[in-house]
Parts: sequence; structure tokens; C-alpha cells
Amino acid sequence: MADYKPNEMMTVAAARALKNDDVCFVGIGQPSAACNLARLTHAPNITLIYESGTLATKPNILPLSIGDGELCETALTTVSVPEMFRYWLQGGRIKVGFLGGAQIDRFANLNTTVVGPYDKPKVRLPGGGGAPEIATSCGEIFIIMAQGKRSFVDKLDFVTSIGHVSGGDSRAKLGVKTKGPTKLITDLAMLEPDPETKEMTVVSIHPGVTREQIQENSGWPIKFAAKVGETPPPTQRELEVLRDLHAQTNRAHAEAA
Amino acid sequence: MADYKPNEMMTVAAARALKNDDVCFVGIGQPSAACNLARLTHAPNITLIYESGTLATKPNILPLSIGDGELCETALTTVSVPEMFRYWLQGGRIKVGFLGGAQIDRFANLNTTVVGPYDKPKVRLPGGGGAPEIATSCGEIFIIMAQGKRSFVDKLDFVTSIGHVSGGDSRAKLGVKTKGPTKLITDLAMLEPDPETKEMTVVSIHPGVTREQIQENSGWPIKFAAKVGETPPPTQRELEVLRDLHAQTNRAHAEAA
Amino acid sequence: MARISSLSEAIQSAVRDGDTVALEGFTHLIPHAAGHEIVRQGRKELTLIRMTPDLIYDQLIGMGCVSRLVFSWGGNPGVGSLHRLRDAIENGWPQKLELEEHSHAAMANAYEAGAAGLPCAIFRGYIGGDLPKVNSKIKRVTCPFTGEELAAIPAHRPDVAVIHAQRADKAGNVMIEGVLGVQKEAVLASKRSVVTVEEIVDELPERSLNAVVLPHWTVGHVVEVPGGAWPSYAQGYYPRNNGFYKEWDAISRERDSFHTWMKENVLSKGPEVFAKYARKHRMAAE
Amino acid sequence: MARISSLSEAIQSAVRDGDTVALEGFTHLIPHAAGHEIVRQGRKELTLIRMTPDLIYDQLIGMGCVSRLVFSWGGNPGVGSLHRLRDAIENGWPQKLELEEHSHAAMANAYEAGAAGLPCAIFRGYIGGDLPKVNSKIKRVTCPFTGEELAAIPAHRPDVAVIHAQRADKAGNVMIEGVLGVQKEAVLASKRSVVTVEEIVDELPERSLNAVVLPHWTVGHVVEVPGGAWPSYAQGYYPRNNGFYKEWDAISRERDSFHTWMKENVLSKGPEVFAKYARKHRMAAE
Repeated sequence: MADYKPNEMMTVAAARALKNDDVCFVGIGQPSAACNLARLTHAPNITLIYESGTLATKPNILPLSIGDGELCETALTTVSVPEMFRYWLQGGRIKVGFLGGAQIDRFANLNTTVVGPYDKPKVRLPGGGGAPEIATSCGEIFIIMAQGKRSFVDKLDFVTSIGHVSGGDSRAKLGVKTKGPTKLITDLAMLEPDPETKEMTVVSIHPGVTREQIQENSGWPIKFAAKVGETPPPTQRELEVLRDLHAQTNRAHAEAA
Repeated sequence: MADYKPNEMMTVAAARALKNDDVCFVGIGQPSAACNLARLTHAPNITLIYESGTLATKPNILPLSIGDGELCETALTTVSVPEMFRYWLQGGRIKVGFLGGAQIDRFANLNTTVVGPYDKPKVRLPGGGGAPEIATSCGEIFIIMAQGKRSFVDKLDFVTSIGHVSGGDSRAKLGVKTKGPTKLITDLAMLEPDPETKEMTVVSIHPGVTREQIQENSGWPIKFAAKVGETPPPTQRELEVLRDLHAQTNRAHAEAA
Repeated sequence: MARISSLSEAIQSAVRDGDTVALEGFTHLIPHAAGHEIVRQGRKELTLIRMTPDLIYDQLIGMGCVSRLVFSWGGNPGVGSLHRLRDAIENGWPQKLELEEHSHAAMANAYEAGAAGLPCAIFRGYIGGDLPKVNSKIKRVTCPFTGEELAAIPAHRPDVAVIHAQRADKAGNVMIEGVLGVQKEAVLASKRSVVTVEEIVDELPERSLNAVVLPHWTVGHVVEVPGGAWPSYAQGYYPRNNGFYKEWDAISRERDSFHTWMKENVLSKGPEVFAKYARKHRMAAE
Repeated sequence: MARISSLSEAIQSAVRDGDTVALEGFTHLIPHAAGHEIVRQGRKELTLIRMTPDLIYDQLIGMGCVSRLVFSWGGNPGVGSLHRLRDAIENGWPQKLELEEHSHAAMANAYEAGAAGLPCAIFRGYIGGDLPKVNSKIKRVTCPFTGEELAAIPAHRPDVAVIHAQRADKAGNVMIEGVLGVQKEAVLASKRSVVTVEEIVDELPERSLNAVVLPHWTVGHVVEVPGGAWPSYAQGYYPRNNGFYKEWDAISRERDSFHTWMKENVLSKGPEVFAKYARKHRMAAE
């Protein structure tokens, strides 16, 4: 088995969740790496959309920001940002939205706004950006986040974008027709919503990780599915492509400086 | 004085009403001829916009329809029709709108919908098209229409687009902030709204036309301003340019057949 | 997901009796060949939507395919009346035609809202005129910030959009250039779509970073029908045949002459007749 | 009406103390040179609007020009926090910063509505989250046809829009290509505007029949500032300097290092310093 980092396992697991015919709204960072890894391995025809307006883009290096020139140059076309949010996102044309955040709770609601009170924050985070409407307009949501007591919390300081709200049918009761978070991919495990309670539940554990580790890195008593699998480790090819993508990206970003 | 037709006088008089820095929403037919005559004579930098989305177009021949290729090829750029009606017309970026119609009343309200009752029309006309919002969104409106008892009527069968409504401040009371019809150019005379009553009032009579003729061709007792001028006849150059434009247009339209 | 097919397959699978269909085109790129195929396949009880119903709608109405029309300007541009449309409204021939009449601004906003997935559109319009008196779909909404009353209309959500475009690639990505009308919005607002194109190419030309493209996964059937917009035009391919628009006035004036023309030119022919109009001429932007 | 002028004239005449200003740019074409000129001219009590406030807003905030920020995502993309923005919010340094916080969808719709001359925008959004609890500008409107509750927000109507574009012609028609962001909408929504461009050319290139162009009569000041978007980029001219975005993290972390940098690179310099970043490289669409 190849030697790899938990972070690489997380990116690879996220990439595998994507299919060749998916239309995917991509955020910067881990989601962008996962989506492009999928495109460069098992899903060559996946459609990647960045909120800067680039439709069906095929970057050779990972963008540092959501609107790098590389995205536009390799896109089928680029639309204005109002059009992106109106015709494409709100229009219901995106199947999978990828989100991350600073804090997540057991129902996969996310906080990217503040740590502490809104009016007197301990840490002011960047804010919601596209997330509030990505969370409700995309067919389903994949969340990619490294685990830890500070990020997997019992109660969010601020609900920037909703997941399964307070569980059960509470999301649907708000009039939202999309599925919400169907996968939460961490550096330790894969979680999916319980069919009834909608609480995010461990369905697969990454190789070498224990249940105790997962619990220690979560701020609530974590649920495990009746049948928990082991995530297949990254293949040699997955690691090569991912590392190559990062290497090319680092070279390109250094050159530009 | 050159020999000319009443129709030519009408087009020339309408063209003269336009200024070099006007931004003008152009309808097909008489308005298009007038606007392009202005552009080819005293107003070379006039900005002409057709509702098909062509911004700042400079056609060499008159289009038969609102979206001929000639308009697009000679335009600064061409936007979608939703953008045209949202950003450009509703956005308040058009100074002068040009309208005509099948029927007009003394307050320059227009009917282009039906003759007779709406549900059982004697003559079904094409309908409003852009007119209802052109009438309220453009800074001011010029109307160009040949006179006659059937078109200059006491009461419209249908109000497709408003002028000064029932006169006085009735237009402003509807919440409309634009000026409405400031000029009505006919084949016999030029009319402008009375400052108080807003009834369209003859301010200038075309050469050789009598007050009686104007009255005979109107379905209501026509008002004349205290001081009524005589419209200067078309100049040789105006006629030449107009006829040349029409000749080129006819040649081009015949070729295309 | 785009599927490249023949015109008869595309219309058969996408357009059903009783459907709400938008064959759009604003002077430019009017899908005449696709409209003829709908006539040939004898569709009935259609609700047609279009800002500017012209010759192809006159033909569909005169052939008895249509029971309802949603529109804002119905005429032969620069020529005069649509005689078949008038005959249907004024005399109920060949059948009664129900109207839902709007302004251009309303129609454009309704398509835009449909493309944006909204249930309705709001805009500043319909002030003081009579259209709201004869169209119950026109309502008012109050701006919660200024108190201004705005016009509200339901979004257009056709069952099918039918458009013509210059080019598609083999994956079914469709590129439109020139006078754009509301075609992109019509396709995005519709459940299904048929796009006829002048040509299917290996790769779309690199026209602009912001070219108007409908990605393949937003498009239904893609059909190559060279000349398929004639007598309308395809920018970069062939000009509008203004002469035929003028001729149509005489052809369509009487029911008999109309039927004779339709029999000869539509019912007994196929989409291949459009090929003779197809050609490629120099483009302003090339 | 477009007027071609110098940057200092343009900012002097268009941007006043207390104004609401949108310096827009979505990664691409961020008007850094114009932002520096606002700092140099010492504007105060500005309300800044922007979807994605980044380095130039960090600089304006850190220099005490800003009392209020309307935004949806404030960070150094791919790098981390904006330290000057955080210092203002968390510690009130150099002055208290009032926030009006939105989502991207809300901001994009608010610009779109402003460009369209509407008082408000409606969209499907702000469902279930906490932003409506801390932003009183977020209201609800009921669709009169379906009963669906939609989010409503006031249109953005800035006093001034400041953008950077690739080219203008001598009449002041401005062409934008690539990642378009909300710049066209921002200019159309604003009372006044300043557009810096890489170059003023005799005639705009014939890029596309549907090129994104702001006609001269919709534009205020047009200023040639080659390199004026740096460290952001101008598609077709120079790439984004990702390295500087990373460096900014260290420069801006402490008040002292920030001030030193600003004094050296902004206060004691003029827009001509940007010229060294200007170059023209091959464009995908050329």
C-alpha cells in the first residue's frame, strides 16, 4: 500500500464520489482538488462549474482563487456572475455542490461566518459567499472537511448554510426540495445522513483509523452505521495524479509571483 | 422648393426632432427611416437601439424587421432581448422612444391591439410589442403617424400604451416619472402637449396644409397653439438622403428575395 | 443530455399533442424547418408561446395545430397582418384561438424568470394600459423596501423549446451568435428542447471567451438542418429573405392559396428542402 | 457620457467622502490602481460594496477610508484571512466597521436589479440560515401565482462604480472579456463611474457580435492605467500574481508592517507604478 497523508485520503475519497456525468459546482481548495482529480482519473467528462461564471472548465493547474484565468481559458464559455447564480445555480442545473466550512454540526449545517457572537466575534471568518444558496439549490451536497473538536461542534456559532437543519423532515418543511448533504468526507471517515434522523453517520472508515479517533475529533457523540466499511486506500495512480496536480499548481503559482 | 410627398415631410420633420447626442429606441417603418435620416444628416453620432438587442447600430439600408442582420453587423454590440428590456429600457438608459399606432387620441394614448371589442375584434392588429413599457420607460416619446379619421379618434378601442392618459397630471399620478409624448409628428403638422391640459396641440403646420385639413383628418376638435408656425419644407439634401436610403433598401430587399 | 437525431425523431419524441411549445427566434434564427415538421406530424391542441409570432406561427395556426397563443406582437414585420392568425381570432378558422396577450417586456421577463427557476417575474410595466384588463395573469407585487407597485407575471415554463442555432459540436454544445432574442432563456426554461443547427462541427470555433453557448447537458435533441431558419436568417450563413416575407402576404391572404402552398411546400416535402437556402457568407466578426 | 481623464482627476471628481462605492472585480480585473488613488486622496466614511472584498478593500479599510461594508465573502482567496478587515471588525481598528452581510446570490441579484432600474430583487434564497437574523435588509415577498415565499433585497444603487477593463476606444466604449463578474451591472447600477483600462485604442477589436461592451454614454471617467489590476489579472494582458496574494498575508498581519508597505508602495507613488506589470500575452480566444 502506498504511503499517503490523511488529507490525500480525504481528497481521493471525495473524488471517487463523483461520476462522469455529474455537473458540479466547485469551491476553492479541497473541493477543487477533488473535482479535478476525478476529472483526471475516472470521470473525464465531468462538468465543473466555478462560481466566477466558468462553465465546463478543465484547468491544468488548480486555481488559487475562484476566478483564475486558467479556469476561463479552459472553459466551454464564461457567463456573468448574475447569470451564474440565476440561470445556473437557482435554475436547478447543478447536480452536486461541494462545500466546506469552519464548523459543522451533526446535521451538516455549516458555519463560515464567525466564531463567537456575530456582533463581537472572536474570529471573523470570510462569510457565506455562495454557500447559502448552493446548499439549497444543488441537487445534493458533498462536504469535505478535516475533523477536529473545533470544527465538528455540538452547536454552531452561526448557521451560514443549512444541511439537514434539525434533522428528520425539518429541511423539507422549509420548502427546500433538494437532498442536502448526502456525503461528508473527512480525513478519517465517510459519513452519510441516517435515512430517518438525517444525522450524519459514519458509513466507512479510512484505513488505519479507529472509531475512537473519529469520536475524539468530534464535538458530539458520533453515530456509526450498522454496517461500517473500510475506505479503500488511494491507489498508486490516484496519488500520482493528485500529487502531480499539486506540484504543477505550486510551480505555476511560484512562477507568477 | 423641392417637390415632396406628405409622408416625406413627416419623416423629415421627425428626423429634425432628433439630436446628435440622443439615445433612441427605434421602431420599424417610419421611426426607423426618421432616425436613420437624422443619423445620415445632422445627427451623425445619434445612438440608435432596436429592441432586438442591437446597441448603437448604423444600418446602411433600412431593416424590414426589427432584427435584420444589417442591424447586428453594424452595431457596437448586440445583447439578449431580456437584457434589452431590463438593463436598457427599464434601466432608464433610453432618452427618446419612437412610437406609432393604428389609433391615437387627443392625449396621445395609442392603440395597436384591436379595432372593435377585444373579444370579438373587427380587425385584430399585431399588438403592443414593446410599446407599453417604451411609453413609460423612455425619457420622452415621439409619435409619428399619418392623420385620418380612422386613426385620430375621439376614443380608443383599446389602450395599448399610455400617453398623457386623461390629461393634466393623470400620467404622473400613475407613478410614471417620464415625460411621455412630447411630439406628435403627422403628415400635416407637428403637435405638442399643452403645458396644462396635456392635450396634443398643433404648434406647426406643414407647408401648404390648412387648419381645416388638419381638423378634417382628426376625430376630435383639434386645438391650435396661440402661436402656430410653419414647418420648414424638406431641404434638397434631406430629400436626397431619404430617397437614397429608401432606394438602397428596396434594392437590397429585392435582391434577397 | 443532448442527443443528435433526425428532425422527425426529435419532433416525435419531444413535442406531444396538447403541449406548450415555444418556437422562439427574434427575426433571426426562426426554426422554420422544425415548425414544418410539427405541421407534418399533425400535432393538435398546442399552446404556442412566442414574443413575435410570425410566418411559422401563421402556418401552424392555419393548419389547425394550435388552440392557444401566448404572445406580445403578432404580425408580418414590416409587411402587415398575419392573415391566418387574424382568421383564427376574428372568425375562429380553422379553430378558435385563445389568447394570452402580453407586452414584450413581460414576455422577455417571463422567459428570464423561467430560465432562472423562479415562479414569477417582477418588472416595472403595464402601467395604465388595457392589457391587464384582458389578461388575468398580470398581477401586482409591492416592493417591500420602497412601496412601489411592480407588475408580476408567471414565469414561462414551456414543455418544449424549439430553436435554430448556427452550430453545435458533436457533444451537443450549441453556439448562438448575433441577434440572440430569448432563445437561450427559452431552452433553459423548458422541460425538453429541440435545437436545429446549420452545422454540427467537431469543435465550436473559438469565437470569444464569453460566447453564448448552451452546454450539452441543458439541451435535448440536436438536429443538423442546413438552411433550417429560412426565410428567416442565420448570421454568418445566409441573409433574411425579405422578399418571401412580402410574398407571404399574398400566399396567406386566402384559405385556399394558403392550403395549396402548405401542401406543395410543407406536407409533401421534408427538411431537406431547406438545404438549398443554406450557404455561408462572410461574417462581420470574422 | 464618457470622459477620458487622468486617474487623480477621475477619482477627485467621482468619489466623495461618505459615498457608497463599489470597486468590483471577481478575482479578475480588480481595480487596484484606482483603489490606491482613493487611499492617496484620503477619502473618508465610505460605504464599500463588493461581493468579494479582498486585498484592495483590506487596504482601504486599514487606511481608515471605510465606515461600512456591504459584502458576501471577505477573504484572501486560497490564502486565508484579510487581517485589516478582521482587525476592523474584531477590534474596531482604525475605526469601527459596520457590516451589511449577504450571500453571493443576493449580491449578484442586487446588482442585477440595480442595473435593471428596479427597487428590489427577488430570488430563491436565504432559507433556514442565520444571515436574515443579522441583516434587516433581507425580507420576503410572496409569489402571487404559486404562493411561494421568495427572498427580497434592495437593489444596489451605488453612488460610484469603479472597475478595470481591458480596453476602451476613444469615444469611451469599454470592452470586457473573460471572467465578467458583476462589473457591467455595477456600472449600470451606479450614478457615476470610473473605468480604468489596460489601453485606449482607436477601435475596439471585432471580437464577437455579442461582445460585452459598456457604451460610452453609460460610462463616466475612462482612464488608461496599464497594469492597473495588478496583482489581480487582465485576461489577455497579464496573469494573476498569486505569489503577491500569499505575500499579502505577512504584509498585512501587523498594523506596522501594513503601514510601512502602504507608505512605500501607495502613498508615495502614483498610478504609473502599475505600468511595470502590464504586458500582453497570448489570449485563448485570439
